[in-house]
Amino acid sequence: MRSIISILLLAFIAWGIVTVIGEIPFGTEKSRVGGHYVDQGREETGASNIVTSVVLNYRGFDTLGEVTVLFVAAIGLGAALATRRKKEKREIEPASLVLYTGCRFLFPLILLFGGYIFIHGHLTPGGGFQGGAIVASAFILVYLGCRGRRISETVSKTIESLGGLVFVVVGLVGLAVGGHYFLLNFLPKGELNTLFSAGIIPILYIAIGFKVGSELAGVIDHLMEESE
Amino acid sequence: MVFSQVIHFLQNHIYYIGAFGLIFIGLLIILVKHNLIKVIIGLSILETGVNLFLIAVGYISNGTAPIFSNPSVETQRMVDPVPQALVLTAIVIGVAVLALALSLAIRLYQHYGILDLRQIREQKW
Amino acid sequence: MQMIEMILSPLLALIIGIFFLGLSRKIMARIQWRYGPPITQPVIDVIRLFSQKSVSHGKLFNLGIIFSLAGSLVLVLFLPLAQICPLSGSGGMLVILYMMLLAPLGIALSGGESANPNTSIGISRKFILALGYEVPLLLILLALMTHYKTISIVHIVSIQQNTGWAFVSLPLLLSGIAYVLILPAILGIRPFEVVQASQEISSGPMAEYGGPFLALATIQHALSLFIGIALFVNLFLGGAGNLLIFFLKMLVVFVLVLFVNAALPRLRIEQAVKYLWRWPTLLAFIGMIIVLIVRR
Amino acid sequence: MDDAGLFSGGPNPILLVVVPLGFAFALPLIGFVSKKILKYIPVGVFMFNLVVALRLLPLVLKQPILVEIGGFSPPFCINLVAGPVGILFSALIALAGLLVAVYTLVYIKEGPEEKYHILYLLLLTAATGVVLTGDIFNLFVFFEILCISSYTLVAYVGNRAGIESSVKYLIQGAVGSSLLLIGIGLLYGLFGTLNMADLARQIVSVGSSSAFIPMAFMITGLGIEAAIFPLNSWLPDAHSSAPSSVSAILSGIAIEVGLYAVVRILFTLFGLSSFFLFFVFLGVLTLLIGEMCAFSQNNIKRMLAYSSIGQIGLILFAFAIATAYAVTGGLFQMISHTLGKGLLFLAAGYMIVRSGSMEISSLKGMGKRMPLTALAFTIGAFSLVGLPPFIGFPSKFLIIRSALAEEALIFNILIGLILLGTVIEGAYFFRVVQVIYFQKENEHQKRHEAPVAALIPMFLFMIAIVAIGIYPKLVTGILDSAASELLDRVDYIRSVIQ
Amino acid sequence: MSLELLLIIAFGGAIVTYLLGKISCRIREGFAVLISLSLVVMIACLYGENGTESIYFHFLGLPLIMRTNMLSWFFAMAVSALGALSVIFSLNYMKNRERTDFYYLMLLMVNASMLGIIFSGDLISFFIFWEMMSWSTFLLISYNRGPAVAAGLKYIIMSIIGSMAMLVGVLSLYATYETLNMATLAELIGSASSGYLLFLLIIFSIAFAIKNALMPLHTWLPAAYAEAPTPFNGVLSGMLTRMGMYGFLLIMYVIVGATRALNLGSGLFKFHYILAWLGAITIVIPTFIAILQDDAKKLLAWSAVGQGGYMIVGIAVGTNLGLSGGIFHTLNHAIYIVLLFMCVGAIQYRTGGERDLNSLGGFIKKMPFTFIGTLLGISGLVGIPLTNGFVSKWLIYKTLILEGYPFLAFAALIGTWGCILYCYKFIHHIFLGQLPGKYQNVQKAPFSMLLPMIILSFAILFFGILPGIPLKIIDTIGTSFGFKSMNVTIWGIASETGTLNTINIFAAVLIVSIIAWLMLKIGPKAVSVAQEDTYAAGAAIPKDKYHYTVDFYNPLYRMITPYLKDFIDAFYMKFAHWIQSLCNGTRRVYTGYVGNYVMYIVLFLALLIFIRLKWSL
Repeated sequence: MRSIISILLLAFIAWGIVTVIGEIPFGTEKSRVGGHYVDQGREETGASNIVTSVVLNYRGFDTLGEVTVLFVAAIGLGAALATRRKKEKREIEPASLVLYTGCRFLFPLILLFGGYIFIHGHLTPGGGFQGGAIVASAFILVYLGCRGRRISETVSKTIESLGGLVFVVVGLVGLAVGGHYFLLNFLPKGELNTLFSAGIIPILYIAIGFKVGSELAGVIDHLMEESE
Repeated sequence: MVFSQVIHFLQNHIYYIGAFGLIFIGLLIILVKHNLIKVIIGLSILETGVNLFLIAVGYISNGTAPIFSNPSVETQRMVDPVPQALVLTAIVIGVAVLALALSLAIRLYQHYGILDLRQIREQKW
Repeated sequence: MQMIEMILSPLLALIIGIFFLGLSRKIMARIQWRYGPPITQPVIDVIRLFSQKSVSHGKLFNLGIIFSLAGSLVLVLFLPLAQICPLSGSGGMLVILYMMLLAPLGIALSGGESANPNTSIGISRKFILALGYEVPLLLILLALMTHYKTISIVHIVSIQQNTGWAFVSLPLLLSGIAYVLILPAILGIRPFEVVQASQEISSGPMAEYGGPFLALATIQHALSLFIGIALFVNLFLGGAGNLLIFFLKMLVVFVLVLFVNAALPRLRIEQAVKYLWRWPTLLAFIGMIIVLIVRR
Repeated sequence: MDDAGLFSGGPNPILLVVVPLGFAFALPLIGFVSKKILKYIPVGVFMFNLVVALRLLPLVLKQPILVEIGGFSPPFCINLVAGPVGILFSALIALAGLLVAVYTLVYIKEGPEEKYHILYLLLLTAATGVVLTGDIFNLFVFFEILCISSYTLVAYVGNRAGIESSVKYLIQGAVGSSLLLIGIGLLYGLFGTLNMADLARQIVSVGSSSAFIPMAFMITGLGIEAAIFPLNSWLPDAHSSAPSSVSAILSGIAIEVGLYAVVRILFTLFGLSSFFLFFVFLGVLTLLIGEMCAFSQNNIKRMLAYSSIGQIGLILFAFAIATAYAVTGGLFQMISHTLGKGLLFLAAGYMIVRSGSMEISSLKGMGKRMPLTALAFTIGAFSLVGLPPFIGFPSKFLIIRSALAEEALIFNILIGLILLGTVIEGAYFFRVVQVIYFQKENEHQKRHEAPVAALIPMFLFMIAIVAIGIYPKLVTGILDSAASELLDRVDYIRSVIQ
Repeated sequence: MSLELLLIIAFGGAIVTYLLGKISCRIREGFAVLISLSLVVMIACLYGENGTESIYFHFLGLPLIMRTNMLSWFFAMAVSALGALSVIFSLNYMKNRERTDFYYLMLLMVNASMLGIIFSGDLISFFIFWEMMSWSTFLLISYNRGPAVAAGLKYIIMSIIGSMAMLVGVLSLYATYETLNMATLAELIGSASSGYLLFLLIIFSIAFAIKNALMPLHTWLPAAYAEAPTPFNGVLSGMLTRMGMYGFLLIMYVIVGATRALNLGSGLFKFHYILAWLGAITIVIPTFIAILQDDAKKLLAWSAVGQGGYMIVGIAVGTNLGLSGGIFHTLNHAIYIVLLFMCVGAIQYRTGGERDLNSLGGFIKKMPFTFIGTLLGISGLVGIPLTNGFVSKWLIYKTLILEGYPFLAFAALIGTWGCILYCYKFIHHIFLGQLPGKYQNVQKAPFSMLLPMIILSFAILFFGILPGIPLKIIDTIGTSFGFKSMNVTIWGIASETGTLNTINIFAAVLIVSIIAWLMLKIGPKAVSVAQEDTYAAGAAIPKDKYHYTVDFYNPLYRMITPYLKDFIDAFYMKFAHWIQSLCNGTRRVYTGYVGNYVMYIVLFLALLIFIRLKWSL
C-alpha cells in the first residue's frame, strides 16, 4: 500500500518534471556563463583547466563553503562518535607480511600520485578534492593492510586547520591587496599550461588537497575505530 | 508516429531519464524502506542521481573536457564547466552527509540495538 | 399644610390598619361560628403590650424593629390617601417598591440576632414568599406605569380619576385580576400564611418579641395590611376623591380577601411560590404584552 | 586581519562570513595553545561581527553594498548582496550568537567542547552566508553547512533522544537538499546562470510559468529547514533534544534563515505573486498546527519547539501577504521571535538543569528557586503571546494590521484563525507561567539561581525585548527599507547587474 | 500637571515600590500608600481640565495621545481613590505573607494601567494599557495558588480572546481611517456605513463584555473573584471589571456617537436593544445563582456580575437618565462592593481565611464596625433609599419604564429582589446567628482595615443623600455625548414624569425613626438576655450544634437549582476539552516514523505541482 502510494506520488512528480524538462536544451550549447568562462577563463585566471578556474576562482567562495562542509562533517563525526570513546585497545590480528610490505610499498606511491593530482589541478583533470581523496585512499590502504597504524590526530587536526586557514588567509590577502575583492587572484598569472601559473589557484588546491586528504583519512579513522 | 516521438524524446533525454530514474529510485527507497542503512543507501542513490542530472545539464553532444591542454582545442565543443564545478561541490557535500549519517547510524545502533526506523520512535507527537 | 398631612396620613393609616386587624378577627370568628373578640381588641392589646416586660438580644434586635416600623410609616407617606399625599414628589412608585423592602428586612435583621430557629425559618419563608409574589407584582406595576407613562403614583391615581378605574379598563384587566390573585400573599394571610404560621413556627419572625417590641410589630403588621390594600385601591380602583370613599373601597377589598382567608387552608411555601409563579405571573405577563401592544 | 585598509569606506561585508570561518578553522590550532580560551572565541567573533554589522547598517540603508568575490563582475562571479535585509539578519545573528555564546560559557560543560564551539561558529557563519549571498548555488552550499552543523549539534549530547532526532533530521534534510539541488539544476538548465539577480531578470523577461517546477523543488527543499507545515516534522524532535543553547539558535536563527531563503526565492527570484495566496493559507495552517500541538505538550522544550512552528507560520503568513506593511511585520516578527524564543530556551535550559526534568510540572516553584530565570521566562512568554509592552506586540500588531488592510473576506477569516492561534498560544504559555510561579512547590528547595554568565545574556535579551517593545522605532526604520528591498525585484536586479 | 508625569509616577511608583520592598517592608508600604494617595491628589487637581490632548510618544508611527475630559476624570478619580483604599487595606491583610513585593508591584501596576486606559486619547495606547492591565491582573489572580491557578488561566484566556477581538477592531479602524485618535475618529466615522459601525460595535463589545462579565461571557469572573487576594478584589470588582463599562461608553458614545450608535439595526434587533437585553439577562440569572452560593466571595462575585448588568442596561438604553444611571451605578457599585469585599477581608484576616458562610456567624458583637460597614454595603447593594445604590437604580428604572422597556425594568427590579435574598444571607450568615465556639476570641479588625471601610461607608450615605454632587459631573459627561441635560438638583432629579428628592425621604425617615424609637422607649426597658435564651415553644435547642444558616433558603433552592447550573460555563469547559482533544489529535501528525515524514515532503512537492498543473498559475 505504502509503496503504491509512493510510486503514484513519484510518478506524478515525474510527470511534473517532464513538463519542464523539454524546455531545457540538451547537448546543444553552453550557457552564457559557461561560454564566458570557456572563452575568457584562460585570460582571466591563467588556468588551462577551466573547471578548476571555475571551482577556485569564479566560484571560489563555493569551494570555501565546500571545504567547510567537509570540515563540519569531520568535526561533527568526531563529536558524534567521540562522546563515548572506548579507551582500551583491543588486540588486533596482525596482517600477513606480504600484505604489510605491499601496503607500505604502495603507500608513498599513492601519496605521490595524490600530490601530483592536486598540484596539477589547474592544468590537468583533477584537483585538490580528487587528489585529497587519493591521499586518503593511501591511508585506507595502510589502515586495512597494516592494521594498527593510526594517523596522528594532532597532525591531522593541524593540517585540517592550516588548510582551511590558508584558504581564508589567501582570500583575505586578496581583499587587502586588491581593494574590495575577496579571493582576488592577486599573484601573477604566469604562462598558460605551466606549473607555475594561474596565480593563487595552485596554492589553494594544495591547501585543499592536504585538508581533504587529512579529513577523509580522519573520517575513515573514526569510523573504523568505532566499527572495531 | 507517437512511437517515433517517444523514441525521439528518449533519445534526446536519455541522460535526464537516467538521472531522474536514479533520483526516484532513491526517493522510493527512502519512502518504503525502514532499515536505516537502506535509507542511507537511498540517500546516496538520490545524490548520485542529482549529480548525474547536473552533469547532464551541461552536456554538449560530442563534447570535450573544458581543458586547454593544447592550444588547438576548439572552445565550441567544450562542455559547460559550471555544472562540473557544481557537481564537484555536490559530491563533497554528499560525502559529508553520508559520513555523518553513517556515524549517527552507528551511535543509534549502540543506543537501540536495532536499525528499524519504525521501531525507533521515542521522539514523536 | 404638608406638615399636617404628614402627621395625618400615618395616623389615619394606623387607625384603619388597627381597625382592619380587629375587624378581621371578628369576621373570621363569625365565619367560623364563633363570637370572637371585640373589634377594639387589638388596640387594647397594643396598649397592654406597652406596659409589659420584654427581652432583648442586642442592639440590632432593637434597631431592626425600629427600622421596620419606620419603613412602613415612611411608605404610608408615599401613598395617596384620597387627596392626602405628603411625599408625592420624592420618587414615586419606585420608592414605594423599595420601601416595601424595609419592613421585612428590618424584622429579619432584628430576628437574626436571636438564635431562635423559628425566627430563622420564618425569615427565610418571608423572603422566599416575597420573591414569589414580587414576580407578578412587578409585572403588574410595570404594566400600570407603562400604560400611564408615569412613575408617580399620584399621577396614576389622578389619571384614573379622569378616565376610569384601571381595573375595568381593558388593557389592564388581566393585570388587575393578577393583582387580586396575589393580594393574599402580599397581605400575608391564608392561603399564604407561611411566614407567621402561629401553629407551626410560633409566629415565625415575631417569636422573640414581647412587650413593646410586640406592640411595634403589631402596629407594623397593621400598617402593612393597610399598605397592601391601599396600594391596590390606588392603583386599580382609581383611588378616591375623599377619604370616605377611599375607606369604603378598602373595606370592600379587605372583606373579600378575608373570605378567601377563611375559606382556604395554608399552602406549603413551595406550593405557594409555585402558584405565584404560575397563574398570576402568566396573567400579569399577558397583561403586560397587551399594554405594550396598546401602547404602540 | 588587522589591516586598516580593509575598513576603508566601512568594513567589507565579506568579513561577516570569512572572519568567523577563519576562526572556526583556527580553533583546533588555538586548542593546542590553550583549551581554556576556546570558549571565549565565539564570544569575541560575534562581538566583532556585531560591530561590523552595526557599522554597515547605516551604509546599506543608503545603498546596498555589492561584494564581488574574486574580482569578477556578476553574473560571472559569486556575489554577496549586503542590503538592509542581509545586514539586518547578520546583526541579528551576531547578536543572538553573541548572547548564546556567553550563555554557553557556563552551560556546556561536558563532551567535546572544542567541537561544539567550532560547530556553533560554523552554524552561525553559514546562517550569515545564507542571508548575504546573491548566488543561488552558494546559498545551497551555505545551507548545507547550516544543516550539517545543525545535525551534529542536535546529536551533541549523544543520548538516545538526541541521536534519534538527529538521524531523522538528517534524513529529511538530505532529501530536502537533494530536492533543492534538483531545483537549482533545472534553473541552470533553463536559464544558464546561477546568479540570483540574473536569474530574476531572465525570469522577468520569460515569465515565471516555466520556472514553476524548479521553484516547487526549491521551495520544498528550503521549506524543510524553514519548518513550513508538512515539512517540519523534524523540528520538534530536534529542537527538544538539542542542548538548550543550540535550541535557542536553531529556533531563533536557523529556521528563520530558512524562511528568509524561501521568501527570497519567492520574492526576488520568481515573484510569483499569484501563488502567494497559497502561502498565506500555508502560513495559517502552520500556525494553527504548531500552536495546537504545543498546547497539549508536557515537555517544556517540545512545547517551545512547537511554538516556534506556530511563529514561523505567522511570519510566513505575513510575508505571503506581500505588502510593504506585511513584510515589515514579518521581519519584525522574526526579530521578536529570535529574541523571545532565544530567551525562552535559555531560561528553560537552566530551569531544566535545576529541576532535572523537561516535564512542565517539574518546573513548579521555579519562581522561588530561580527568580531571575523565571522572570526571563515570563517575559519571553508574554512577548511571544504578543502582550505589550514587549516586542511581540508591535510585530503582531503590524501583521494583523497589514492583513486587515487586505479587503478580501478570506483574510478576515484567516485573521480570525490567527487570533485563535494566539489564544491557544496564550493558554499554554500562561499555564507554564502559572506552574513556575503559582504551583505549590516542594518545601526543601532552596534558592539556586542560574550562574551569572547565563543570566547576563538573558538579561540582555530581556532589555532588548522591552526596549524594542516600548520603542519600536529602534528597528522599524531598518525594517521598512528591508521590506522594500525584499519586495522590489527590479531594484534588486539593477543593484547587482549594472 | 501633565498626564505624562502622572503615568510616570504611577508606573514608576509601582516599580520603585517593588525595589524598596527588597530593602524594607515598612518603607515599601509607606511608599505604596504615598504613591497611591498622591495619585488621588493629582487627579483631583485635574478637575475641570477639559479636552487637553498631548502626544507623548510615537509607536510604530502612531502618535500616542493622552487627554482629559470629564468622563476620564470621573473614572480616574474612582480608580485612584479605590486603589488607594485597597492599598491601605492591604497593609495589614498582606502582612506576613510571601511575595508581598510582587503583590504590591502588581497592584500598583494594575492601577497605573487602568489610569493609562482612562487617559488614553487614542485607541492604540488604550489597547496597550488594556493588555498590561490584563496580564498584571492575571498574575494577581493566580497569586493565591491552589484553585486560583485555574481561575487565573480562565481569566487570561477569556481576556486574550477579548483583546484579540479588540485588536481587530482597532486595526480595522486604523486601516479605514489611518488614524486612531479618538477625537478624529469620532469626526471621521460619521461617514461610515451602518454595517461597518455594527461590525465595529460588536467586535469591541466582545472585548468589553468579557471584561464587564456580561452574560454569556461572564464565566471567568466568579472563580477569579473568589480566588484573588481579597484586598485586590476591591480593585478587581470595583474598577477593573468596570473598565468594560468605560469601554462601552467610549465606543458607543465617544467614537461612534450616540445618534449613530442608537440607530444601528432595525426593529427589535437594534444593537443597543440587544445589548440591553444581555444586560437584563446578566442581572437576573447571576443574581439567582448568587443566592445559592455558600462562599462569601463567590456570592459577592456573582452579585458583581449581576450588578454589572444594571450598568449595561443603563447605558444601553440610550437616554440621558439611563446613561447617568449606568455611570453613577458604576461608581456606587464600586464603593459598596469594595466595602463588602473589605468586610470579607477583615473577617478572613481575623478567622484565618475562613470564607464559607456556613462556618461563620455571630460576628456582630466581635466586629461591630465591620458589621456596620457590611450593613451599609448591603443596603447600597440592595438599593435601600438613602444609600447611593438607590439613586442610580432609580434612574435606570425610571428611564426603562418611561421609554417603554417594561420587561427590562422587570428584569432589573426582580434582580433587586433576588439581591435582598443573598444580601440578607450574606449579613445573616456572617454576623447574625450563632457564633461558632472557635471564634470566641476574635478581635476587631485593625485600624488600617477599618479606615477604608469607614470612608467607604460614609461615601455610601453621602452619595445616597446628596446624589446631586456626582450627578452634576455625570450630567456633564452625558451632555458631552450629546444628550439632553437632566435637571439635576443637589437632592436628586426634578422632572415632570417623576422626581427624586432624597432630602424629603431623608427627613421623613429620620423623623419616623425617631418616633418609632420613642415608641419603643415608652414601654419598660427590655431585659438583655443571651442569644441562646430563646422561646422555642418548649423544644430544647442544643447549643452550638444547631446552625440555622445551612440551607437557609432550602425551599427555594429545591425549586431553582435545577435551572441555575452554569450551563454557559459548562459549555465553555466542554468546548475547551474538545479543543484539547482536537489538539491532541492534531499532534499525532508527527508520527515519529521518518518514512512518513519524507512522505509528507513528497506529498507537499506533489501538491505544489498539482496546483501548478491544475490552475497553471
